[in-house]
Amino acid sequence: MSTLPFWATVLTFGLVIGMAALLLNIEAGWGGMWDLGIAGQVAVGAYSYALLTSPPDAVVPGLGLPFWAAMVGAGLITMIVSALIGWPTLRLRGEYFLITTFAFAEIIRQLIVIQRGLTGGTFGVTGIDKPFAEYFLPSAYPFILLGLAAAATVLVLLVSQRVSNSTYGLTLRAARDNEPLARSMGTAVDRVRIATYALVGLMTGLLVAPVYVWFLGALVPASFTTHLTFLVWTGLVIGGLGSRLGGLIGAVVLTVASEAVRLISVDPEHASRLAAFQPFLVGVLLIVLLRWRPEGLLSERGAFRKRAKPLDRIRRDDPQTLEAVSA
Amino acid sequence: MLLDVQGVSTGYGRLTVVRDASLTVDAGEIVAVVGSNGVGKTTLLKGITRSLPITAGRVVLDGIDITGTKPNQLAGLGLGYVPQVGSTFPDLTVMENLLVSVRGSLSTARERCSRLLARFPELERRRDQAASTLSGGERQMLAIASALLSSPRLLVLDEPTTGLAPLVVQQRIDDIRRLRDEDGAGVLWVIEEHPRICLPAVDRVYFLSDGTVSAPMRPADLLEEGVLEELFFGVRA
Amino acid sequence: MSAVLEVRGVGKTFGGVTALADVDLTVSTAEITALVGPNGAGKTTLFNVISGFGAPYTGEIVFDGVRLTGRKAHEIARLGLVRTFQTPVGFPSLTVHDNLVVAAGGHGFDGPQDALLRPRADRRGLRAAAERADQLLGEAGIEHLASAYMAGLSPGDLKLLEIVRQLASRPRMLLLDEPAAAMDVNQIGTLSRLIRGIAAQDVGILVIDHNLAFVLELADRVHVLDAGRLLAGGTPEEISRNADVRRVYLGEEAA
Amino acid sequence: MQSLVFGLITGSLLAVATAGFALLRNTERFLHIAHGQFMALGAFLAVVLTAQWGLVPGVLVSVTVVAGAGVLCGALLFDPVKPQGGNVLLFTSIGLAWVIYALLIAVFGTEVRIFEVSLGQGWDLGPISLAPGELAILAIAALVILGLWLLLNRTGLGRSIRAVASNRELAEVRGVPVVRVSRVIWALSSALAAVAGILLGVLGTVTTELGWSNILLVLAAAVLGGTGNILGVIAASLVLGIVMDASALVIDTSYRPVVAFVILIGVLVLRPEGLFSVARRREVAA
Amino acid sequence: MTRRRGSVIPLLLSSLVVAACAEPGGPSAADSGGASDDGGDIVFGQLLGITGDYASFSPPAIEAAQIAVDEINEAGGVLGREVTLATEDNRSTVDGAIAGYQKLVSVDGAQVLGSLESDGIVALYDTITEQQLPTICSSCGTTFLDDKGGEYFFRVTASDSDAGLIAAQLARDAGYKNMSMIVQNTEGASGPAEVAEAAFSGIEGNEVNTVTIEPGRSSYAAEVDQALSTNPDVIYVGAGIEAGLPILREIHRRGYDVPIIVSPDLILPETTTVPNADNLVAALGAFDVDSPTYESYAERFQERTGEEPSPGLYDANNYDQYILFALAMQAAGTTDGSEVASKIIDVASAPGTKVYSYAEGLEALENGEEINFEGASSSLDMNENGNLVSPQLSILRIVNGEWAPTESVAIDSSLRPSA
Repeated sequence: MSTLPFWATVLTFGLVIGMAALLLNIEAGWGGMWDLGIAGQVAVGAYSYALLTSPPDAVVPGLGLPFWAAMVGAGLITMIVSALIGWPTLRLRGEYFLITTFAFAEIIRQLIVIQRGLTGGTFGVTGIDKPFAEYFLPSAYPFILLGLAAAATVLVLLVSQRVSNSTYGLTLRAARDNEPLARSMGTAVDRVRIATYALVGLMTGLLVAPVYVWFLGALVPASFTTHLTFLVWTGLVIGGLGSRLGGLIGAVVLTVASEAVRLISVDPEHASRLAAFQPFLVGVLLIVLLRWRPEGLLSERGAFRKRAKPLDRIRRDDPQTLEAVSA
Repeated sequence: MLLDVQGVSTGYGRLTVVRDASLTVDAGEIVAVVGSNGVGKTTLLKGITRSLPITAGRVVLDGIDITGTKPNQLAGLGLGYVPQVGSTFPDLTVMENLLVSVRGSLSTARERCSRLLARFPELERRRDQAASTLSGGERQMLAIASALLSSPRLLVLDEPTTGLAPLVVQQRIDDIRRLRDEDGAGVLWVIEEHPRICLPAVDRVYFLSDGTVSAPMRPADLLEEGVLEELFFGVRA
Repeated sequence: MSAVLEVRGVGKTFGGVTALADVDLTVSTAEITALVGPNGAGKTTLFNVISGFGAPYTGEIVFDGVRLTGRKAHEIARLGLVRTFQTPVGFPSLTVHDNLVVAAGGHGFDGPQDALLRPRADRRGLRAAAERADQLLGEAGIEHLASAYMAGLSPGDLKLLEIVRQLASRPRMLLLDEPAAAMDVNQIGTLSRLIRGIAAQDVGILVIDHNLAFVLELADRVHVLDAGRLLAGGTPEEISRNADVRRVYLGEEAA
Repeated sequence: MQSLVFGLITGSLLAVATAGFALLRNTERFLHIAHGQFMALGAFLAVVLTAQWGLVPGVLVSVTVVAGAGVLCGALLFDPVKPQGGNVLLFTSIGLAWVIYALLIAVFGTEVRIFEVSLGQGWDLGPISLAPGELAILAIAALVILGLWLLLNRTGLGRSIRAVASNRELAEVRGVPVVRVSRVIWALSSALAAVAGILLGVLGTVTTELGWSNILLVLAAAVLGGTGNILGVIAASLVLGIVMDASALVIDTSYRPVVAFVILIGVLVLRPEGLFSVARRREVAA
Repeated sequence: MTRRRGSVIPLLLSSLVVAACAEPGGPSAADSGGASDDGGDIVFGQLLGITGDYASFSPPAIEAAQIAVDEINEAGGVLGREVTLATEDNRSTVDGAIAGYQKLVSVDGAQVLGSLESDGIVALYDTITEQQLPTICSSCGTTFLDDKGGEYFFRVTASDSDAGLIAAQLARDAGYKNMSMIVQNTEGASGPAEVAEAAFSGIEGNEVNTVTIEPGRSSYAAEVDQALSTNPDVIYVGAGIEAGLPILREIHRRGYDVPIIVSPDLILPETTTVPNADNLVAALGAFDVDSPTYESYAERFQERTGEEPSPGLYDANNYDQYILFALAMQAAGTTDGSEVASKIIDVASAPGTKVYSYAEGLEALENGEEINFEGASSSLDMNENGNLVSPQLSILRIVNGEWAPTESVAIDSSLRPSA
């Protein structure tokens, strides 16, 4: 038997997490906004896409739009929701920001569960419209989906690259390093951050969420728990917070490594031990990397080397320094 | 010799702020380090009190080399330190602030603290108030009082008079003098503000500029007309 | 003499403690103005008030004919009133060059729209800012630092860059917060030359510093702040002879 | 009335869980996400051990084991990355949470476990009904919290802990053995987590998801309580518990978990320093 | 949704894709049904939640599947070939199910798919239909399959609609008028509960008070209190064990001594220990304990595990589905997915000779007879949608500390809301 379709599927999932990690990198790596609400944004995008494509007469009725229109719609909806969440949240600092985004994601998931009429509740949304499915044999579709995921990843990567090489990206990193100083240079830090939040929301709804939906084939709230958020974060931390490609590479390595375990054949009795491998791997990778290679596989300095020469390691977000500055 | 600092260099990370500093303090002596803002006075003290790594030289306290000692062992060795910033525990009451510095059984500790508080009537009145509610002068008083609890032979004070009104400054100076006279302790005292008020109380003084410690001087020399002006203002009045 | 900044009767309290009371101050572009005073006198508080950091205050501040009351820090900066900070960390994880580019890039970086929708214009802007950064590094004589990270610089270099960086945005007026702290004699000399050079280009300068020697040598006009109130004002010579100033600084009993 | 009693039970369990979390947050200065997994670990150990050795020895041994595990984790995993700041500590804790979660699955399996303890039937006390077991849970929670409060406020060790929380550098200067205190805090915090996990398990069931499903509430209570005083955390926990349970009277019960987070966000946005934080005047040095 | 299956374009496009991706010389993955008929072992796939929420169901189900496969191989295999079982964990999540499914189909070459619970299967519905992989689910109650099955999807358990109806019927027949329902907000629990609510409240004079709960809470006291506030004469608890157990205890603690109808998820040994165990009653797709199939299966299950088969764990259903696959494949004479799928209803339902084991069925098929396999869980007769025609339901109560069937009932279809 060929293992290729299996790997195609695993890789597709890896790319979904990778795209999310690239976007998270714009937000957290460059923007310093340590967002624990990714699952919430993906959920908003995914449900928007599903409900926009779902036919009006389906179990969970939707608008029956073609997939591309739904992608645009999902992007816009997620962008608006993100901006609305960002508006009160972004004024908070440090751990308060973390907790608030965390809580927002949980509220979104709970609302999806509760609002059965709109979202199908825990029953979920089925009958997802997958683009171009009718032109291909089902056994070939995993490859098509992988191709679509790869195309979406390229788009996200292009946006990420553009950001990293732009005045906006530089401003974002500057405001992360020293907010009072950035303000004193005329940067409207709050506006830049909300715009960043909105951009990440737009890209999440436009690309990440739809590909995830195609991959899943059906939506249930259980696919949008904090596990998803932590998976994306772990991918980014492994790859290197602040680097250009780290998130993508880290996420793909992480998902492929944890799914590769399926290829080890074990007695079903011991399967539960094997199944514990994925969380174990995620946890151990996080602990080990943060301890011995906190900058990840690729580092921010590596990413913006150009003319820079390495000096001693710095502590970013050093609260004392920033407090002193803002005092 | 109570404190012997020999050619010490210290700083933050790779950044050396104080270079090759040497100074001594004897028992029953008040020694001042004077210098303007940002010349490395606090850094020097942090090096001596082991909060910062020493990259060269050594520090000997009463015959014991403390270059490799942990900061929390210094109190036991007879060194009391009052840092400039964060010299109290804001969330603890006055009494608790004092109790933290005392080892041993609770009843004897309470007794010692009460005895000490008797020497500071303003603090006595506020013994059950949180330190965060004290005024700046009271806070400095509390900081000095807590440093005294370990019965230090050497007291290291980092600008204990900063930001205080001249009258209050005089009170703190009296406190410090009493330490020397009644307890026979040595005092290493960093002064930036009010040098004219403070210096007369001092036995010996070092001038610190740009991370380098001068040779010891007599305070009277510094207090001569124009010397301080030249050191501080760079002009002769 | 053209007044670029006018501070009129500014007062401010923190939880019942008076930090500033009825401060009047005028800064003109023709001369370098300095503000001195002991620790806790309220110098930095006044800077924060002027530059839009921190909570509301009483009184009125007018810059170039524009009332600053209620304006946010970045808006004030965009008017051309730019400050430096006492702790000169800059943007630690960016290179020195990038630090200057951020400052030189103008004030219009409010979001990703330009980067994504008008990439060519954005690139042009970035290139222009980079050229301005190169030029400033050259003028300050620190080209060799261009590719170093801020986090690795010495305190003196950081202090110098704190000013050079803020110059990149071509301000109308600079507020310098303790620029000479942690500098050695040579660096202070460079700093004084730099500040005079800036002042000569019709940029208003208000500097606060502890180092009286430096301030008295640099400034044309000195104000003394003590416990939130203006104690004296005048030429450096007048100030260094002023009995009140001596009392505050050296602790002499008032004669 | 009745929902007030339920809220009190929910809140007091939350308070026990949050007290340990807040202790670490205030002294080691990071959000210990794996705290929830320590709760689950304590519950699982206790389920297994009480079945073999009886209630009291089983509980004591599991609380001790969890406390020891906490100390070990603190020394081996967290201390080495402390210089890198709170965010790295936070993500190390997330990593640890995953590892403990995985080990729980691998060792205990995913089946639901229950304590063989009956809480008895409710007495009717006027408008409220309270079962002996519920009273016992309340009493244990209250005793644990009271004990913690006494420890913190009436003993030298407690003063040292509070001193470290209030000003770590100064505590070191004043001769507090900060490393040893930090070990004690880890032990204390983990033991509290275990107690909370066991009480939750007795009231409900023990599953491998116990940690994940409770950590967000613990976070919420800790943040609402502010960093100043342990009493703030307890008050915040009780308020959250009561509001969540009382919300059932006003809105559909399915919204119950949402209520806590809406409160959390509301408070954070309006009053970022926490609901019960004592306005702390900062020592101004400048 | 229109799918132009079988046209030339997909074939062309697909072969291009596959040619670009396939390992050189490797077997083409483009064959429908996943595997090519290469004469080796026949692989039966098994996708279930070894970890996650449904983990407690998987150990007996895996045992049952192995019993079925052993029986098939002892009788000489299918089409003369050995059958092997490939098991994958879906982690009780959708994305786990998708990765596991791909592994089963493309790596292991599973020719049929047996599964236990609904979540992942509903998500995979389109893919499975397109790939023409015969799929049976042994405990999917989801109403989604009520009219979607029959082509490639079949189930060997009652629908949630039936489970809901029987609850309403039980309450009605006992003469209760005022029911309070405590329902966990998950698909498996709320599906049947909605049917029950509609059916019960549809009867004149009846009142229903429904309280929704979120699992994962430390206590459910407030919710139970609200459910009891209307003084019900019967309570319905639809929840998993994690929330259900505390709820049952809480009802007792509050001193309520009324009958409690619980959903099938709660027919577990744990619930026999609650103090109000005597009040519990449940209805379940019964195991046909008198059938020879059940007797022989139960004996082997007992041998392997030392325990009795438990209706609440669906192990016999899981056994049945693999015997059905084998018989259908034998009847089709090929492993081709669509051929096999088309035979499943035939071999499970009348008309035909009733057979009670794989060996019997094999023999009958080889004699050219039509067969009707009578399973260990039920007679397995299916309608055209792949649903059981007359799910055997029995009423269970706790007798001597164990869940035991006390009587059998048929569903009163007049209760159906649509009827």
